[in-house]
Amino acid sequence: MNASTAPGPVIDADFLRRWLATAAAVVDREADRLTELDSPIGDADHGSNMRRGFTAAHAAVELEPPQTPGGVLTLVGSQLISTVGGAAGPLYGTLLRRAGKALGDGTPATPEEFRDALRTGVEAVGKLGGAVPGDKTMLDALVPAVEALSFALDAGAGLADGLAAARIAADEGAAATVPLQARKGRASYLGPRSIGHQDPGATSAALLVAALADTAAEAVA
Amino acid sequence: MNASTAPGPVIDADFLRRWLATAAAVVDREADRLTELDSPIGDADHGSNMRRGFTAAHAAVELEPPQTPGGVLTLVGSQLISTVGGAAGPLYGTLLRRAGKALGDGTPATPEEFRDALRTGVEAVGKLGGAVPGDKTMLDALVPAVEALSFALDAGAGLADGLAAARIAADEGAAATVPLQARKGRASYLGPRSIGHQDPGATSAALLVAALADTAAEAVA
Amino acid sequence: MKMLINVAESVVADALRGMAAAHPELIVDVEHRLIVRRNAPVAGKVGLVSGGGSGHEPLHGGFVGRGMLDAACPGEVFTSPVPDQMVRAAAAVDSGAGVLFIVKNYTGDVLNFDMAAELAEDEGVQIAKVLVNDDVAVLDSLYTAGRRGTGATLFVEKLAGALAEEGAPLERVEALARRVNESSRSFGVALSACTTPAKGSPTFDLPAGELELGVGIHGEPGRERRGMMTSGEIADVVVDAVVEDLRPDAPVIALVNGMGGTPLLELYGFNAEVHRALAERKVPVARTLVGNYVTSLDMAGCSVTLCQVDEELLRLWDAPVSTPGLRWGC
Amino acid sequence: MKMLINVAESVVADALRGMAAAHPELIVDVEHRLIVRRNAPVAGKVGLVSGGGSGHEPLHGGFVGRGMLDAACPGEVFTSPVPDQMVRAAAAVDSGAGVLFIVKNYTGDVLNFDMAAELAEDEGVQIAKVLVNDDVAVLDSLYTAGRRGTGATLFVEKLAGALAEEGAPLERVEALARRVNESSRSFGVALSACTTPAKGSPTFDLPAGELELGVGIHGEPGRERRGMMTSGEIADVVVDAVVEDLRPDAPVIALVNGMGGTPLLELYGFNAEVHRALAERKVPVARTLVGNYVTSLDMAGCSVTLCQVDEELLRLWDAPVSTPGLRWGC
Ligand SMILES: Nc1ncnc2c1ncn2[C@@H]1O[C@H](COP(=O)(O)OP(=O)(O)O)[C@@H](O)[C@H]1O
Ligand SMILES: Nc1ncnc2c1ncn2[C@@H]1O[C@H](COP(=O)(O)OP(=O)(O)O)[C@@H](O)[C@H]1O
Ligand SMILES: [Mg+2]
Ligand SMILES: [Mg+2]
Ligand SMILES: [Mg+2]
Ligand SMILES: [Mg+2]
Repeated sequence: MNASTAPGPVIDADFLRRWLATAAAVVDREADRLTELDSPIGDADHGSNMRRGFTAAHAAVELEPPQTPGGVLTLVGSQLISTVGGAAGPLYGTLLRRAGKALGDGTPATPEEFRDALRTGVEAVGKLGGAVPGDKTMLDALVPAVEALSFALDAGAGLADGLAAARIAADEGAAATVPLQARKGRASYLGPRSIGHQDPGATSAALLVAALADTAAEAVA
Repeated sequence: MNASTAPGPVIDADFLRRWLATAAAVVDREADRLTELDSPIGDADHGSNMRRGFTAAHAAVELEPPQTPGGVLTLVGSQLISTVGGAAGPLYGTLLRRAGKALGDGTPATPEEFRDALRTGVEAVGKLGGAVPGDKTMLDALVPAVEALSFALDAGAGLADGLAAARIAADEGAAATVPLQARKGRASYLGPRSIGHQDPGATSAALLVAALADTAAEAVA
Repeated sequence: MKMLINVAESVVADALRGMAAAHPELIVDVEHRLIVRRNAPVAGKVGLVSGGGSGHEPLHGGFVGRGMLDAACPGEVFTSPVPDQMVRAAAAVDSGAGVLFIVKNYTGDVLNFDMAAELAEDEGVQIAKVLVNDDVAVLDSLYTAGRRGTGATLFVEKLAGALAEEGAPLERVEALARRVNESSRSFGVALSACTTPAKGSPTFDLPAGELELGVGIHGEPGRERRGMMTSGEIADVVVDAVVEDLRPDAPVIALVNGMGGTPLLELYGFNAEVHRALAERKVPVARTLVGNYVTSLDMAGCSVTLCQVDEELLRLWDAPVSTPGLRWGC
Repeated sequence: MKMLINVAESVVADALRGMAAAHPELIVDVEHRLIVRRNAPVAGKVGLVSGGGSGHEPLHGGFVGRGMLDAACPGEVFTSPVPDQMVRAAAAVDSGAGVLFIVKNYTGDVLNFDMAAELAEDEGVQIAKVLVNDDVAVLDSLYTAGRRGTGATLFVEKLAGALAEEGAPLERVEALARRVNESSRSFGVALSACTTPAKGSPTFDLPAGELELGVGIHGEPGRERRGMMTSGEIADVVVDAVVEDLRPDAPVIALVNGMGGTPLLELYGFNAEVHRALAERKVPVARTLVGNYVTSLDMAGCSVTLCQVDEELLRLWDAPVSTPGLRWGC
């Protein structure tokens, strides 16, 4: 069984709408857990922030569905910026807006174009927030996820398998934030006391990647 | 053994100074319990009020000991008025000031004079606060105590036995406030919810009477 | 229960030292427990004196200053002050025009102020007294100590204070104070009990999911316990209780008061519901004051006081006031 | 944890409705989440805009008015507002003299205000920004998000507000705001954690008998947990932390701030100890403000902010201010 020969899912506006619906549902379901994670090392709002943002983004996309995958991501990003606030709003919003803009007006996107767009978005997060992997932020899930996707695609895997690998990498990245001392965001105020807790943003990032993997898996099924 | 033939304690300034020392000690020891009783049906200050007042009164009397029993009671009453505040301050203060004034300048007082002075004081409490026995106040201990003392003296008992009877009556009176609905003081705000709790003022009144009984018992021993 | 204190015994004295340090515009006599307007007595002006147990801050000490009280007598926590304080306060603020004692209707406060009035008059100060008894949660009957004084105290102190500032004589200030009290009603709700320094644990148990209706401001339980309600439902109950008793046929000033432990964010949200409830009951609101003014230490909860006003009372409300706790127009 | 709310989701909107009802002197835009001075834009005056997560009331909305902010943008509880709010606020208050954004140094606030500044400038509004970062409990190093903005925000808003009211141009207002921030340091202590409406339970566990030193204002734990201390001991720790960092060689204004759940009675007592501690360290105090100004919902605790002042800053402090949360001189 060679993954690259399986018919990959088409990365069009509809694919990203389905991702968004899945992501909004999973964020809603996991909101309390995200807020719990944000309590010992943050300010107990990450779950409600993400829920508010993804609910609004989902509603906006369903109201006037963009025709291109880039259009969907850009709209979701703008919605997050306008509704989330906090650190996560500008960071996730910028990620998706930059990714959307990188995709341009074309449709559908190839897996490689999609991967490059995500990488552009994740790099923008790093630039905006000044964080690097290891600082105990969402980047600790996002960066390995994009790298895993990239590695899989380069090795000839299809999008679904590439995203399945990205999901594992994101999960591992999120879990690996536990022993880290935070150097960015609110958790950094705690100094060494931030050690021993999983970063809420890395956790939500892993959820968003997982939603992407699920959407792709369903498309090929 | 006929109590009335036992040499009664002499009711002089020294006797009341010893009473005050005993009362101050017992109030100090029982302050937390009085405050506890004042919590469910009051404002949780009766114990600290009484402790503050009796500590101050005791210090004042020791600093410049009055020469007559009336002088001691009057000074204690004035000190209570100046230091206790709340309902208990003016009420106990008036009781002791009026009793002290009723004793006049003579020394020592006879048991009957002492009983009459206490009755005058307790009546002044009733007048000042507008309460009658059964309203769930300090009067529910004070009135039966004076009556028991009076009854015993009339029956030929000595002061020590009379006060022993008063102590029992005060204790019973305090205990009997439990099923009453308060009609005066803070507890009355609770309406029927004041039922089932012992009145803190009746409890402290019983302590003061007990201190009197103890002082007399020690004097005859 | 943790508190920001040294020892329970020194809480009031410590607070007075802190007031002295923060408010050089006031005379704070820590030894005799008095807070006095710096320029007292103001020539020709009726002196206003109030006081009561501590734990209700900014009431009363925070309401000393131009346009409100001339002096306040803080007692121990939840304990009426003693007559000596009031007598000394009266002497300090009497310009010869007499002194009005503003007394919340609690047995302790009434008895101590009564004694003080007698003593002050012996010393030649003309004393008038007004009892504040606005709390509709308590039945005003022979079977209670009468209605408690709560939020209306702020209205009496502010409005009588403004009239006194205008130079009105004692009878008029007293009459107005009485009228303000009669035009005002309050009702309070607790979401948690408070903790006095002396006791160190909550004065009553209030389980999660329940609240107390009709509480006073001394940590005493209320008349009724109910399951937890939304802020809108609470506003309906509270406004109903007040409006049914007051039956206003003119605009009111609304005091939406926090008990101390409820965040201002929640209090403003509650104010929105109070305004909605009043609008539904066709009660026009002329002015609104939202904040922690008549508190009960760290108790979570709120109370609403409505004061029905006419032109005169509204003018007096808007008149300049300059105190630590209430300040506008100067 | 019981709260005086309808549902967690509507807490901020409800509070804004309540502010609108209580403060007709302000424009409260519930839909767009803005609180604006009624006469904005004031001709020729630099506009001052601040904002941040809700839950710190009266900060910031309660500081809108003459002599302080022109507009405030309230975010969700403990969540920075979004750029749309700030852009709209800037447009509403810009008289052509430009707008100063006063931003507390938190990643979220900084990112959102930065985005807003870009957008507002695209719309032709001249924007300057000042970051407030006064909290000495956080090491200002590469290994943190930098020091937090807490109590000094009040000083920046008040003093820059007074200068703007005098008609100073944007560069001067900005420079002064920066100077005030640099002259100010804070340190906070929690006796209890706070409870956000969304979470409904305390954000961290603080056992009886322990306190957290160096807490912020978002319910986050501090840097160190210690056994309970007296108010005097706490004052020594807090004053030491602030003074060691600020090293004042001139008088200071002291803000003795409550976190929300600590009674004013205790706060005044704490102020006495802060003054004692400052006197022992030979730091003269020019002015003192005691109260709940920069809060953290229902958290029990306190913070101290010192702002070293010269003649100009003192004059600006004493200048008239008329807002719901801070008012004097008018
Ligand atoms: N500078 C940064 N770069 C990247 N991610 C960051 C940065 N600061 C914070 N984050 C992420 O944001 C998350 C917190 O988001 P959220 O709780 O919504 O915002 P806030 O911290 O403003 O309350 C953190 O768990 C972290 O993953
Ligand atoms: N009108 C009254 N007549 C007699 N005793 C009263 C009256 N009101 C209150 N008391 C007594 O005072 C006690 C309360 O005293 P205390 O707690 O010191 O004062 P406060 O009620 O002002 O807090 C009550 O338990 C009751 O016995
Ligand atoms: Mg957060
Ligand atoms: Mg009591
Ligand atoms: Mg009391
Ligand atoms: Mg936040």
